Amino acid sequence: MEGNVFQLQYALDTFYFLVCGALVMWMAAGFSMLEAGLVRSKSTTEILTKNIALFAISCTAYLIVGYDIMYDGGLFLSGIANDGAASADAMTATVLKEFADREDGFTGGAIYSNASDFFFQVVFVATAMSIVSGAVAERMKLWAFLAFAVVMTAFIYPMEGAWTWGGKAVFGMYTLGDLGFSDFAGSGIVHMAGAAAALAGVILLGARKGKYGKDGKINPIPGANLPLATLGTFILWMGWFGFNGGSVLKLGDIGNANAVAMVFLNTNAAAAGGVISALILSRLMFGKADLTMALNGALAGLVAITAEPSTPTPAMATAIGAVGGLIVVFSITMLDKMKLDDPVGAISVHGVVGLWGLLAVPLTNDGSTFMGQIIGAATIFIWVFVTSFIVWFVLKMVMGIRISEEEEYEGSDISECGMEAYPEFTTK
Amino acid sequence: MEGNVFQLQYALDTFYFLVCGALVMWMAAGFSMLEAGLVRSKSTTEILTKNIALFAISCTAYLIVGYDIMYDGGLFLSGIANDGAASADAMTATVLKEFADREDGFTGGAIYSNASDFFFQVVFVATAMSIVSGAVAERMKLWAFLAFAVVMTAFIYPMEGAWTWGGKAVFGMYTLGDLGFSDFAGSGIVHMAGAAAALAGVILLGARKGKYGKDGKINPIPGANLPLATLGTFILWMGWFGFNGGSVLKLGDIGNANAVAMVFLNTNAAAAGGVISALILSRLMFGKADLTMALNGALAGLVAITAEPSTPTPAMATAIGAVGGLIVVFSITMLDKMKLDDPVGAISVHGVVGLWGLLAVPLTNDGSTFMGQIIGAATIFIWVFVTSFIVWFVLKMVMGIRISEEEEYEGSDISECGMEAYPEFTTK
Amino acid sequence: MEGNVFQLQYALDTFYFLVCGALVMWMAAGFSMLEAGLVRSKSTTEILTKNIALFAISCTAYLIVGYDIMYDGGLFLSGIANDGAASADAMTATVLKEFADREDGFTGGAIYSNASDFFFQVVFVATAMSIVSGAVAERMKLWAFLAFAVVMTAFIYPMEGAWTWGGKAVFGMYTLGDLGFSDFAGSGIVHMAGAAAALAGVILLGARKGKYGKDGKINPIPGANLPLATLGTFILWMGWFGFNGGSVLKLGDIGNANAVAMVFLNTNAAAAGGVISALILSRLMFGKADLTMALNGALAGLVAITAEPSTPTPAMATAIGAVGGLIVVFSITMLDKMKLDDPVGAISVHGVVGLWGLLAVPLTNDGSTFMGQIIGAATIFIWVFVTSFIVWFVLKMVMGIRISEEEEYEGSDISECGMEAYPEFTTK
Amino acid sequence: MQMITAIIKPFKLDEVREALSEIGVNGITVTEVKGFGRQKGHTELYRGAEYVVDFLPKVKIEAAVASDLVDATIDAISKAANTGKIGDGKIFISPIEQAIRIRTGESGSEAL
Amino acid sequence: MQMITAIIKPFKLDEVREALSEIGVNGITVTEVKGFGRQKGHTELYRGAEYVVDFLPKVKIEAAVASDLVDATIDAISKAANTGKIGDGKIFISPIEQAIRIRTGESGSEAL
Amino acid sequence: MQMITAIIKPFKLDEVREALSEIGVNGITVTEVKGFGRQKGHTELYRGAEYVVDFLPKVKIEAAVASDLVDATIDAISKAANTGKIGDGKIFISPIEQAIRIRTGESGSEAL
Ligand SMILES: Nc1ncnc2c1ncn2[C@@H]1O[C@H](COP(=O)(O)OP(=O)(O)O)[C@@H](O)[C@H]1O
Ligand SMILES: Nc1ncnc2c1ncn2[C@@H]1O[C@H](COP(=O)(O)OP(=O)(O)O)[C@@H](O)[C@H]1O
Ligand SMILES: Nc1ncnc2c1ncn2[C@@H]1O[C@H](COP(=O)(O)OP(=O)(O)O)[C@@H](O)[C@H]1O
Repeated sequence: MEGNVFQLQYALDTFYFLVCGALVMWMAAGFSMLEAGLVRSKSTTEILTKNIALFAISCTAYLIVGYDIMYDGGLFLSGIANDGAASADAMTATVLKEFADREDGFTGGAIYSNASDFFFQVVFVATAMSIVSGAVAERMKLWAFLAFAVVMTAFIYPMEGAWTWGGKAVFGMYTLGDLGFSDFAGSGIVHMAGAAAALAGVILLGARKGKYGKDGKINPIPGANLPLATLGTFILWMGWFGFNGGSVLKLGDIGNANAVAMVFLNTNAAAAGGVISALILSRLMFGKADLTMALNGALAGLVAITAEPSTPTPAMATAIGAVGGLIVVFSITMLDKMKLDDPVGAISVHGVVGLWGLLAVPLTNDGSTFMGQIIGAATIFIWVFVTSFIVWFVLKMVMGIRISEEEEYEGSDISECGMEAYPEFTTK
Repeated sequence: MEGNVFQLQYALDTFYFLVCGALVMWMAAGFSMLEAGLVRSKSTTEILTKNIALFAISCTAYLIVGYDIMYDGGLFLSGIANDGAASADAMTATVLKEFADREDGFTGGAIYSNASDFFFQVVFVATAMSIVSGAVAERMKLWAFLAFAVVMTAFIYPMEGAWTWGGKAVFGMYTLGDLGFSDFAGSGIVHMAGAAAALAGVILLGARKGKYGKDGKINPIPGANLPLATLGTFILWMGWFGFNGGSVLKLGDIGNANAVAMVFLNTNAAAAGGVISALILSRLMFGKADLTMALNGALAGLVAITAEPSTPTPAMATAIGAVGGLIVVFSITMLDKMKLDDPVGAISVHGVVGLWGLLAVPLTNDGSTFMGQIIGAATIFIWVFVTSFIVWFVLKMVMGIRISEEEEYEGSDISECGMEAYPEFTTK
Repeated sequence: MEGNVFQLQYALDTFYFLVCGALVMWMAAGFSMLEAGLVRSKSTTEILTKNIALFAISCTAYLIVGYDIMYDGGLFLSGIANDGAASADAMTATVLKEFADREDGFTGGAIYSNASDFFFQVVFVATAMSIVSGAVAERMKLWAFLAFAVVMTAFIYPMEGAWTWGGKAVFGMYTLGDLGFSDFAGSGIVHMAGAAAALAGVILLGARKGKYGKDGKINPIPGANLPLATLGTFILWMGWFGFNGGSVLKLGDIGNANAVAMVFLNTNAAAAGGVISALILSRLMFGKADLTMALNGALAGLVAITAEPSTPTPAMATAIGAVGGLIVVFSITMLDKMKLDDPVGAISVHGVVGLWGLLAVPLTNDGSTFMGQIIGAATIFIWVFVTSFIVWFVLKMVMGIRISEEEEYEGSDISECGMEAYPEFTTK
Repeated sequence: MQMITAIIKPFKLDEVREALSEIGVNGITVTEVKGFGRQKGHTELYRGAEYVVDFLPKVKIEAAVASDLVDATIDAISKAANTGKIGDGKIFISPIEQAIRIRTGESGSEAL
Repeated sequence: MQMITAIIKPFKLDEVREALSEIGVNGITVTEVKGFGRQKGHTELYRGAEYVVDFLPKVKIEAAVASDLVDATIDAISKAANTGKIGDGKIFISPIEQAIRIRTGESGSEAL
Repeated sequence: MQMITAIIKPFKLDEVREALSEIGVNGITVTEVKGFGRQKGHTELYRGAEYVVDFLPKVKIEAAVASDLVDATIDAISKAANTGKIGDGKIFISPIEQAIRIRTGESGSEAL
């Protein structure tokens, strides 16, 4: 009888992971739509191709080797069936024994299916990689990008993931957790990491032709399809409930269930705060209600709260998100002044605001320290930026990372994919 | 041991609320896409901005004060963490005691996280507000609309919500529940309420320039993007499972689980009925299969069943939805004759059919009375219509609610947001 | 107390079905977007109308009679309320007795709400029917198609469903299950069946005007909106977690929860494999990264794993999906050579790869045999193809199934629905 | 025979077409064009950076008319398209040597 | 040198282009236009209200040709664009005083 | 008065417009057109089948100018639109008999 209660808890916690994982997987569609909406129509097929391909590559590379590097999950997930036991029955017996043997049987850490854990983890990798595609859009070669995706998801991300959520020491030198580093669902580990890789790419790649004129003039390159960009933002907002909500890691007792609920509430509140502040700020700064800033504001709110969505009060969560919304507007205009061309604002949303998210943790979470957060942020940023820079650089030497000027003018759709995204709608 | 069963039930019921809440949140994307698809391209950026902003405002205003008005949830949700207890452990103990003390411990009303309750409730507010944006599209000033959104979600909706789901007496005069008023998931409380606010706005605002010609001629203004409108409808259909399904309020025992399942089944059946009847009727009346009517038919079916999705048989649910589909076609053509310009059909779908939904409750639910439904409907409608009218009127005096004729001709996108939704696709 | 554990299991399993069912319902949106993206703009309104109407028809026809044919569920689902008991309490008592009486009370087959079962099953019917609409797009009459939908979902599909998942003998002759036929979630029963009906329609209908030139020249007819097609693919990918994940049929104990998790993992892995192989193959064969092939590759991977997502290792699942991705590229080019015009590739994705899925089952599942798979595949294909052919043929005689040449040139949107999908974006 | 080409504001198209019908000009060809002239474009905004959209949407109407209809045509367009505001547009008259109706092969003013 | 302007049905474009290539007209400029003439538009429907779309999609072809090619050009277009149904379109011939190839500065029929 | 019609590469539009402004041509009308000439189109691919897109996007500029400005206009366009690569486009000069400003009724070169 008690065993059955454990069985139910295992089942419920597994299901919770799967549902949250499916929501995070859905974020891949969100990034695709956001990016497809914010590029020009002539680069749309290519950005869509990048997005679906990077998701597939992330899933495969992390399955083969990434999960093993990060959590010792076995190459090719060997032994994941039946959580390593010989049969389903044997597994059930083992799991029940584990429950029974430990002191805090029911209220201890979640015991759930390894397969559901992998499923939840793998979609995070894809999220990190999706951040990159937007920033380098409209000018990077498709296959160079995909080659980078292999290295990023098989190696670069799993390494820093191992140091943080994996609990391993950084090159045997120091352990971030011990220093008071805390990143609940990955403002730094996932988002800032993706942005660091993107930044390295953008620096090596240069801006889109015509984006920056003489005398520091910025020529806007409007996105072709704002409804798509808005849809993408809503998809991401929804998926984020899985992203943060699943990161509580257990649902199946009162304390944890309530924690999951608080995370949902705060995640939503922060996104709302980000929209409002970004919209008002853009109205004040530019005189108009800039939709793209409101969308970035929503994402900024979400990134900001991701490092710690469980401890703030709802009002505090709204404020953390709102600050994120302000930062993102300033950051986007600043990067443009620095001629770092990021068509979708990924570096600002995920990188700059990701850092803000990390730094806001100690405000409400006693278990973390400012010093720990700074060292953690620096570790992640330096590792990802430097390794990414090297990989991009090698790719640049070997195969080139940028399409030719003429191809860029014609649009990467024709040169890379041979087909137009909207063949009937543009005279081009 | 028994405590653990209670813990699991609490966790399961909390999770059920969160999943349903996430589905309802997703409806915000549905409204955005539906509305963006049914307006002209030159008003698309602005309607998208309204939609994401109204969602953010709803979440924030309801968090600050609305939830307190409606359910005494505390200003700023104070004390929502740990359901008001000092710590997670204390909360667990309190909750377990509550379960143990009550007679019908396991099968009584759901005991679940307050945070999940707020999360579920807050997305309903946003739904009500989303209804308004579509009806006033293409001609209302952005900031006047957002100002209205604040009042609507902080005050107007929470007041009538308090009288209905909140169980409070209407200005201390009469209590709707006692009169046999029943509105399961909000055909009236949410949908008709939104439509009443929209109607007040539409009356004060007037029709879009050129919609109605001389001699009562109706000039159709086709929506720019029907795939988006269809996507929006599907999103709403999906989200409605959360809307109605979550309104059972408990999942965690056999009786309630089965009730939730019936609600899913009937919700789907009613939507299907609405599509079929609206499509056939539009074929008969107009000679062609009008897609926009089929889409409105689906939503009408959903609105119609929302007042009582648990008691009808599946065949009855299909019929209730099908009648909704018929009503909506007639209502849309009728409103056009009355020169009430509603670009997306929101007043018909949510208002007229919402009333039908309320009136259909006594057909299958003995606990409700026709009189109760009528008084309830009148109370909600009058309250929301009158207060909304006043607010719109004050806004009209203070800042104006309508953009200038020239701005309307150029499109609200340029005047309000400064940017086009599809800059490369229209020669404009 | 033990009863409460059973109650929770019932509730959890019911909820699991509902969540999975909602995800499968969501696939209807996926098919709509995929198809709307891959047809020309002048046929878009019509394909959207077909999609929402076929979903509504499927739900209604299966409710009235289909579920009864397939599972003896009662005409009009009579008696589905309270699982046939007089009241919720009586039902609870009956269910608890059933749990208590059986030997493997807690770990036996799932006991869950009949209503949730119907909800899960009904969305599968719609999936099968959705496959058809894409293949016959741009030239089939709307109302002929809808008439076919009624027969398909009320009769043709339920019959073969009864022989497979329903466990009934094929015309009293042989029982597929006894022959070692196994189709976990419907590579054959749902996907190949839909493709067989589509193939019959395509043969009788002929190709779109201008698709095939003289001397076997193939004139590509590019889809109008590739972001929509990509969105549709992502929606289908997400929905497939419900499709396959729900087909484990039980979640509520350790063994089954782990099985569900493996199914999620493998479903995702196979889709990823399909994308990668289709993209690389199309790059090698055509010289460019064909996005539409990558999208079809994802779906091919999903179809391929659907017949058995629980027994393969993750690496094996990736491989099964990858083979699906290769097959689909060859099949699409082959069908074009045979002048079978399938605008979205439905016959290849669901039919040819569906067969591959069935044949791959014995590789990892000892309970199935190659002979059983072949006999099963033949039974399904012959039944559906022949009956569909007859129905299409009768429709052709009675009302005609193809729009006139002139209507096709003008686009089916105007002739069938009277309205354009994108009135402002095309000069047409 | 002359070709009358008018550049007008888009929202005046229907009025102009009706005015032309009234005087017996039954065929016209319409093109969506972008105009640049005295009338100023508007400013748009995107992610904090402003830019001027110089070109304004205009509609070009071409009507081939027999010589005796030229003055009436100019008159009809001038009246119907006039709003009195800058940017109302222009009318250009140019010669045509020949016109042919493809369907019948008719030529000259028969073909119009 | 003359400018041959033809308004034709859109689906005839490829045939016309090929016919012109055959007689040695190797350069043309094509514009999507909307035509109004004897051929009637169609009715559309939106949410219960009907409206007539008066303008029909047409394609305008412009080819500058040397004087000796004018007749052949007219002939080729007339044949290729003819369906015998109303709305087949028109051909207009108008004078050009000069033509210049931007790349090389060549002028006259050299430039075509 | 003459009508100067130029077919140019789209990305040269801004430069040409500026060049014209400089010499005092303040009004132009621009149309998006598709060109067919010596410059070859490109190949696209869709689901395994290739097809050639023959027509290239071009921009047509029309400027009515007083006779004394004709040469300067041709010159300005020729220079600004030149890339030296095939497909740079053409300039055609044709007569206009009259020009009218709709707003004021002015005619002749006053109207430009
Ligand atoms: N010289 C010209 N050649 C060709 N088109 C012209 C010329 N001048 C003006 N246009 C067209 O006429 C339109 C209106 O001209 P504009 O100078 O803005 O106002 P107005 O017609 O009141 O003088 C312009 O947008 C342009 O399309
Ligand atoms: N007088 C005209 N001036 C300019 N274009 C014309 C004229 N008359 C007809 N057209 C163009 O030719 C097209 C075909 O003309 P229409 O009268 O419909 O048929 P037909 O060519 O058979 O006489 C019209 O749609 C319009 O674009
Ligand atoms: N005879 C012609 N009549 C009208 N337009 C022409 C003619 N020849 C060329 N064009 C236009 O000029 C453009 C450029 O011509 P093309 O022959 O490709 O190169 P180039 O200008 O270098 O000679 C074409 O795309 C077409 O739009």
